[in-house]
Amino acid sequence: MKILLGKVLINYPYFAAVILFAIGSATVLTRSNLFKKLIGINIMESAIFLMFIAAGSRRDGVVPILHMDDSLRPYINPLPSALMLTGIVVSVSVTAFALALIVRLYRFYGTTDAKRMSDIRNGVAKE
Amino acid sequence: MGKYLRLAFILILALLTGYGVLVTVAELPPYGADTNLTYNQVSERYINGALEDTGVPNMVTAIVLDYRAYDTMFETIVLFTAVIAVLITLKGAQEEGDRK
Amino acid sequence: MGLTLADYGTMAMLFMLIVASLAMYFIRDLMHAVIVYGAYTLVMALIWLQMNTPDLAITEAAAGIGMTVMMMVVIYRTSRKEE
Amino acid sequence: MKDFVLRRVVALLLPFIQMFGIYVIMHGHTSPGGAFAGGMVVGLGVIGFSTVFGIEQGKTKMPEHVTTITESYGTLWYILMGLVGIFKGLPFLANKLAVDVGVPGELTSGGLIGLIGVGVGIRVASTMVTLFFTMMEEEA
Amino acid sequence: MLELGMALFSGVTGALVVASLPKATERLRRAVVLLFSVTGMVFSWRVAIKIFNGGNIGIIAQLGGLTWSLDPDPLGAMFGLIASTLWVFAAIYSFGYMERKTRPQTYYAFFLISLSATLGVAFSGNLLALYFFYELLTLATYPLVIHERSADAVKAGRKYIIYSLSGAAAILIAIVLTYIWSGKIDFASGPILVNTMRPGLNLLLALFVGGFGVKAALMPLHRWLPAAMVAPTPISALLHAVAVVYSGVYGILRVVYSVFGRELMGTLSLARKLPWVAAFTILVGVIIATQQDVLKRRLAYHTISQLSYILLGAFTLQPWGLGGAILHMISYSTLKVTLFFCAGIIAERADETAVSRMQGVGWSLPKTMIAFGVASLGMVGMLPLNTFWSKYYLMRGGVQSGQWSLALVLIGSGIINAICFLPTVVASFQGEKAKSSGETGGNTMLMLGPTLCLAGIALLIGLYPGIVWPGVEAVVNRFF
Amino acid sequence: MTAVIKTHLPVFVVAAPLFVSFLLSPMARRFGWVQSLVVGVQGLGLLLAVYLAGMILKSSGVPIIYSMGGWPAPWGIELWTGSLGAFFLLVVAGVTLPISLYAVNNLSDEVGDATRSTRFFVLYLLLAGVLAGMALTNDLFNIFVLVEVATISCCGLVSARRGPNAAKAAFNYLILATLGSGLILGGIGLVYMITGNLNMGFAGIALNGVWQDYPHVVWMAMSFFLVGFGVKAALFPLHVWLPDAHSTAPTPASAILSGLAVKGYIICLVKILFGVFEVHLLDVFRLDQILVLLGMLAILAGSILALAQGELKRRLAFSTVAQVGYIVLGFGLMNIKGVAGTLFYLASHAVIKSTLFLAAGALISATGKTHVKDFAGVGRKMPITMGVFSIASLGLVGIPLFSGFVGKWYLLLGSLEVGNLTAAGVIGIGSVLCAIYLFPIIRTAYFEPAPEDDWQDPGVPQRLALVMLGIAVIGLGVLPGPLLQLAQKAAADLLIIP
Repeated sequence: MKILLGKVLINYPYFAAVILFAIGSATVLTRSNLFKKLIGINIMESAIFLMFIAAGSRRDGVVPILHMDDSLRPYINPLPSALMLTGIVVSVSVTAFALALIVRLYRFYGTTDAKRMSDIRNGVAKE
Repeated sequence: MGKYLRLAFILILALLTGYGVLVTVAELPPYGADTNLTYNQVSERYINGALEDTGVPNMVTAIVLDYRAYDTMFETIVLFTAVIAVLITLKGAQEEGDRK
Repeated sequence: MGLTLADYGTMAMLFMLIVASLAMYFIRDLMHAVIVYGAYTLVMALIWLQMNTPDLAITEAAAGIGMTVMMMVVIYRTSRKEE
Repeated sequence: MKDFVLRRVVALLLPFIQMFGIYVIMHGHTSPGGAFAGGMVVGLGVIGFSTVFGIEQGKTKMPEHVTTITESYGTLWYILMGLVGIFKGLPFLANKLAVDVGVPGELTSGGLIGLIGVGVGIRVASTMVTLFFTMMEEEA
Repeated sequence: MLELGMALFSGVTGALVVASLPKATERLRRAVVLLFSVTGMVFSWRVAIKIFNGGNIGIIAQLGGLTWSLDPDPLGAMFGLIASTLWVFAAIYSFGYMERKTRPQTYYAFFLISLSATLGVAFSGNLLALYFFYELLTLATYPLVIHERSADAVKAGRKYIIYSLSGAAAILIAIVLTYIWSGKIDFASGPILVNTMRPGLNLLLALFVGGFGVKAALMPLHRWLPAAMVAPTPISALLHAVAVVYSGVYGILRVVYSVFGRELMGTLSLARKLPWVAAFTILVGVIIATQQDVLKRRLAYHTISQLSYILLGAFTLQPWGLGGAILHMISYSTLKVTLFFCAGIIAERADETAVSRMQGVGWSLPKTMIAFGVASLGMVGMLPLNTFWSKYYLMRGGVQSGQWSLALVLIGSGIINAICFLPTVVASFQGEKAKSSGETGGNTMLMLGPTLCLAGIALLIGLYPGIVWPGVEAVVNRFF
Repeated sequence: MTAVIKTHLPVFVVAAPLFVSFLLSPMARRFGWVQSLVVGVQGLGLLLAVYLAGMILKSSGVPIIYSMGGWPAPWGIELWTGSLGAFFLLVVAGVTLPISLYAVNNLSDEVGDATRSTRFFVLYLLLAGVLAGMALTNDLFNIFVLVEVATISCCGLVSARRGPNAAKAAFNYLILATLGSGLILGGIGLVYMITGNLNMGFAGIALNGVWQDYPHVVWMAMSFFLVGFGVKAALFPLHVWLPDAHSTAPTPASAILSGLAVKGYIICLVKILFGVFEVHLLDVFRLDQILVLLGMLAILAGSILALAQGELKRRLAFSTVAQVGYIVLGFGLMNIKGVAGTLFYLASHAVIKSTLFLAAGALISATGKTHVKDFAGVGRKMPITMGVFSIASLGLVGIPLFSGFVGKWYLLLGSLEVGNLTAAGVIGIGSVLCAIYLFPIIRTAYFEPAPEDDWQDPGVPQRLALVMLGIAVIGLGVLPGPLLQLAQKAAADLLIIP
């Protein structure tokens, strides 16, 4: 157990990523407000980004931009950063689209709460 | 009763997942070490060959816009898709009789 | 492999992230939650900087601000309170 | 918003914000940042301007028919740049091999990368603006 | 080749013609139906004669990445012959019966498609083709079952489809298992599984018998059959006494003799229990039949009982048993169709469906009731009728297989059969003349003709069993 | 010129729909041009796909590898046109063409005016291009990006339908699908961490060397992929978003979502499972059995839920849940017959389900009714629509000589070859249940008296689309030839059997 925890401590960014992921998905799944769901999605995705970047990082590394003079220290792995640039764009797109959907839902239901919406819908169905 | 059962089920599931995740995290290659498995021929080429290959000193840009330009093409397409989706969602989507 | 001072700094920032995300879970006022989200993205950008990826940091900062603005706009136009 | 100071400051800052954004776009391959971040900055500049001066004013800066075209053709630009490689008898999206100009490390280096970046930047900026305007719009 | 194709496609072609003439007069439609069913019959006869004389006709097609083959052997030819012959009678009977019913076009179209499907089942040369036509038969007869469109009919149709498709699913699984274990599925080269000794054969047999047993109304899979009696009478007669149920019976015969082969069957523990399942169905079916008041339901349960005669004969795995089974297929079908036709006439002309209120019907419908009486006697197994011979051979088969008690079951069932039908016949000639429109009138002859004709044929076969013997012999020689 | 096209064929197949989709948005005013461009590029795509598949078949499965930007495999992204890719490409191109034909002049009811319809077509073409990309890609991160584009365009297509229900469904879909993509990205991250490669082939090789040191990581990555793609592909317990989304979407969107999008995710999952983890690891971690179990569960639950639905499109949507079960089950069988069968089943279900949705859409828009029981007598008034619907239903049930049967036959062969009688039984029960929930629709349509309303078959392009699909259902059942061959080759490639 101690060894396990020691290893977890060494891998603290991954651990933080896992916790953030858990909080994010909990927000998505348990909060009924649509904004909260959206924020949860964003937290979750940034947790994954964190994991990726941590995977490419190294303690003695430097910024992966070529410096003619500073070639003694190693560069960090540039690939995860490149991937996560794409990832950020993706999460921006999803957020924008989800916001648009929220606006449209609000226009109809007058609320941004999923539970209220289904209540209203069932009420409408009963009438 | 059903509520407690459900709670217990969720709790057990969460504990199991948590333990699994903990073990996985502990098992991953140590963070920040230079022995990481990601430092292989792939990143080697990106770090040492970027300038020669692409003429770009910023390796991230070299990867984004040259080595993996295909991904970036789809990245811009994601944005494009999102814009079109937003427009189709908000413009003229109301039907008559909608209430506010 | 021991942990260096930089690591403890990163840890602190990660801790801030976790606190911020928990805050976003619990805060009822959506506008406040979104403001916390803006702070969250900024801390995230700092972490990227700490991990030597300035490209990502700049993008994250820009995207974070953009998204926060968008969310604020939408919340401003819809409802502020979580029910 | 009617606040005089705010209006003046924004009016003054706007060119600089845009310039910074364009700088980030153009120098994406030599320094941190890139087309996406730069385009975002440009777009946010316009957004800031229209929050302060009103949507109508903002729309005159970037009318809808312009954003429609920049969005679509900005993305199309990427594929066209990719096709340059094919016209030169190289694979799709070949950059440096297709057009090799400039010394490594300078602005013109990297073949088509700069051009692609400009396209992506324009496209991201117009995306942000479109998103903002669409969200701010009254009932359709 | 040509005969096979003509026999097979006459039904479908006829259906297409009928369907493409929505505004045709009734007379024209009848002519078309008669033409194509007679074509089907003639060519099935030609196929059968060729096959009985040792000829060989086969079509093999590669469709859907799989091999489909049509290659009738004597057993299949015999089934095709029975079905297509009775089809012509049923067609003529339908002309009378459908006179005042609605939607004749749909009726005749699916009637003819069913002919093709039945002949396909009969002529199929491998398990896949058998399966295909078996499914096609289900789908083609479904519209006939729900022809009345009443709530009852729809419910019965639902039951029918669910039972049949479940059975078909079991058969498909069984076919795939057979294919995996033996690598072939065609019947021509002897029993498929003959060299396959492995665990799981009992399960395979159970799947096959369960699957085909649905259509053969083997208890406890019989429940769809009484429900499906809401169909028009010619359909009840033809499909639920001959075509559909016989396709199930035929499938089981195929499984026993062409898939497993009698040697292998003899070694399976399940195979030794199957005669008793059949015996159980025989007794229980007929006992339930005596309890039914509605004539058609009584006939339905009786069908369930009688089908198991055939299965029992087949399960004895003896030449006499098989011969008896084939003979019973012939004789039973003629008699049962007669019974159903009579029931239909009674229901149409005397407007009576309950057995308990049949007093006096005989006076108003004498010819019908005489035919009914003849057929009833046949069901008991009286001498001048064909079933006497078939029951005799069945008993002989049972005795030959060393199971004396099977013969006792048959005798017992004959007695219960007598209780089941003879009182009705006697009662119908008692009391006053019932209210009835009599046996005259425009279309009655169209119904009465086939009925009497079939009763005559039954008598004829009973008096001269030799006329069907070559066919039965050919079938038995094929497998023994 | 032809030589150039031949060399760059994989790129053109992916890029052509995308290229056209960027052209459309500014020319919304000339809606006629938009439509002809869409149909034209889909036709071109079909031609190219057929040609590519022919090349693959002729070279008996030797893959065409195209390095993007000239960077070879571990550094750049490559398009790997193997048998599986060509197969799925053919399916995508073959199904998207009729669907786009169906959408011609037929969107104003459900989507709106020319501008909105143009945007609908843009999203549609993006989805088509991305699905083609999914067929060909051989890079883990590329899969993620493609999946993301597909998700957003799917949700966009759903929300293109006017009214609030579609927006609600689209939001739920978007949130759950993004949750799924998060998991997928997490899985990719884990794989990248322990292999250092994103190219699937190289990652597979690297993983083979190191997996014993990281068993939990491998297990975690596998479950991430399974759950992530499971959410997107509506694998049974994770299907909650599907019925709403697929039943509220505009008709052509329902067709492509149910017919193709779901399959695209499954193909991606399969590529990752079989390409990165490979058969050996799947065997070690018992993932095959999990797949079979999930498949059986999905078949039974999906069919029973479909039975309970009264609305036509919802019933079809739940039927998709069940059919996904068949496909997943087949991949879990891990033998060549099972996998080839499941691939063929995937293709035939793509055709059949699009047909069913298109026909259902035509029925609903002609009659204005949605409930299964309301279509009494439609069969006579709308002979083409209902005829094609019946053909597709028979195909889905698995009547011989319709396309569903060939797939089911091989699925049964595969499951019985590994001795899994339960799976075979569930497949059988599934087709019976399928008949129970589809046949009543046909019965009411043909055998019940029609009301006096004036219901008519849809317009010429729609009828053409329906007939094309109907012919495909029968054609695949009668002459599956090349497609089946391709599926068998693809199965052999996946299972690494020479």
